[in-house]
Amino acid sequence: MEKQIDVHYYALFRDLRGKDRETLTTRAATPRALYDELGMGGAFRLDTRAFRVAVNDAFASWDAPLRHGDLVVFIAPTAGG
Amino acid sequence: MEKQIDVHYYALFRDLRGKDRETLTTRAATPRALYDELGMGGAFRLDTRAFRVAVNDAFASWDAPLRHGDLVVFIAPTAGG
Amino acid sequence: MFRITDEPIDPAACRRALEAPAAGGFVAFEGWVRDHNEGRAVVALEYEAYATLAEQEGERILEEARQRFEVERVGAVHRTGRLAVGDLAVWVGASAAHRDAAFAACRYVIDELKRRVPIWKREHYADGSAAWVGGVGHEHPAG
Amino acid sequence: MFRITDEPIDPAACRRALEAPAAGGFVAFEGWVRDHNEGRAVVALEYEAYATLAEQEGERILEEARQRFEVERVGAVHRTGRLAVGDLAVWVGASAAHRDAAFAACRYVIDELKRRVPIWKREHYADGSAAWVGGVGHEHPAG
Repeated sequence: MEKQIDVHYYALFRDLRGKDRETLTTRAATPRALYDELGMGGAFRLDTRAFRVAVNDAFASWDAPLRHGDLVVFIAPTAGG
Repeated sequence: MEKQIDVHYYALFRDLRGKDRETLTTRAATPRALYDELGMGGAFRLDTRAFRVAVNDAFASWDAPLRHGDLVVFIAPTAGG
Repeated sequence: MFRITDEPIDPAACRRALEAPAAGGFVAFEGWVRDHNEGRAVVALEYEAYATLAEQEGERILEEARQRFEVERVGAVHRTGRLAVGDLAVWVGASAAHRDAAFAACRYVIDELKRRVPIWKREHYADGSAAWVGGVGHEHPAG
Repeated sequence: MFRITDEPIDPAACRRALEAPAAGGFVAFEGWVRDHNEGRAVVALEYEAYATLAEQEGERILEEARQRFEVERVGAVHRTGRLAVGDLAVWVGASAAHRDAAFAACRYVIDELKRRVPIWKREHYADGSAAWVGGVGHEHPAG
């Protein structure tokens, strides 16, 4: 089913995507499907051991169901400190 | 041989001896002998695993030879920090 | 308390917040911007945080430290934005009755923070180039 | 540098002395006077040092830390005299390229300092009594 998903980009993903945020109209059922749909798989094929994803400001499974209006953030390996 | 030894007292030993320092005329050949001679063995029998001794501002053996004019300091278990 | 800030961190103020009459030991870790990394000269670092989630995850880590170790107080602050060599990027502190717990809690918080909290850094090199630090880099895609 | 002082310790000044462009991690330990020990309420501590030997032995410990760990700088200051609850009795710090070395060096210095440096403390209790802390006590002779 088609729905709207907000995606916010940080750091590496912002550079790759060339923007901070966007609202996508998509049929992707999960963050994994959304990631693939964005076509970032070329340079950054999804590595679920290294990358994480947040849905609505909480860590989520790559296979969690996406709902209309969700906010998704892809999280590259962190390097705080 | 009789000689003069300066002894400085800190902390527990100052309390036991009732003074900061004194110059003793003694025949004690080593810090161990001097310690025994001072008669502190009653309350504080020498425990060479716990107590240390310094001669002329450096840690020394309890059996090092004492010379005229040496400065001796008995060191109770420390508790800095 | 865990805080993300784009203002300079004041370590003296952070430390005061952890004082407690029952605390006999206090350990602080500070991450400073250093002038090199993996053999390259670094002139600046740029930190970016997904602030909402970073603060939540940071608070979770502090709460874990309180549960695991006999501490009085723990706290951490992470800076964002562009920092020069020598600048303070992160401050972590723990106070406890005894030093074992203070050391262990401080170490736990900085290790988990680096591993789990969504903060990224880009290194700016002396030759003018820059790269995000982590498992993958913009200049050398893992793809 | 290792220092014995009867003036209040300034942790900010101690920290500044360990700054180095190659340092990415800094760890500090502080010993604070706490309000209890072994179940007794403590109102003050009195520290006394055999200063000449304490400074020598302290310097020796710092030098050992520099040899054993990949540190940039290490330093320590110990206060003497009468201190109230919450006062800073000892400060130890280490800066290093990486945090492992900074943690290890800081821990090494405080552990060795407590074990080897000729400094003693007397606890003053809420009931007006006092005792030297250590293997033996004035009030309960080991003899």
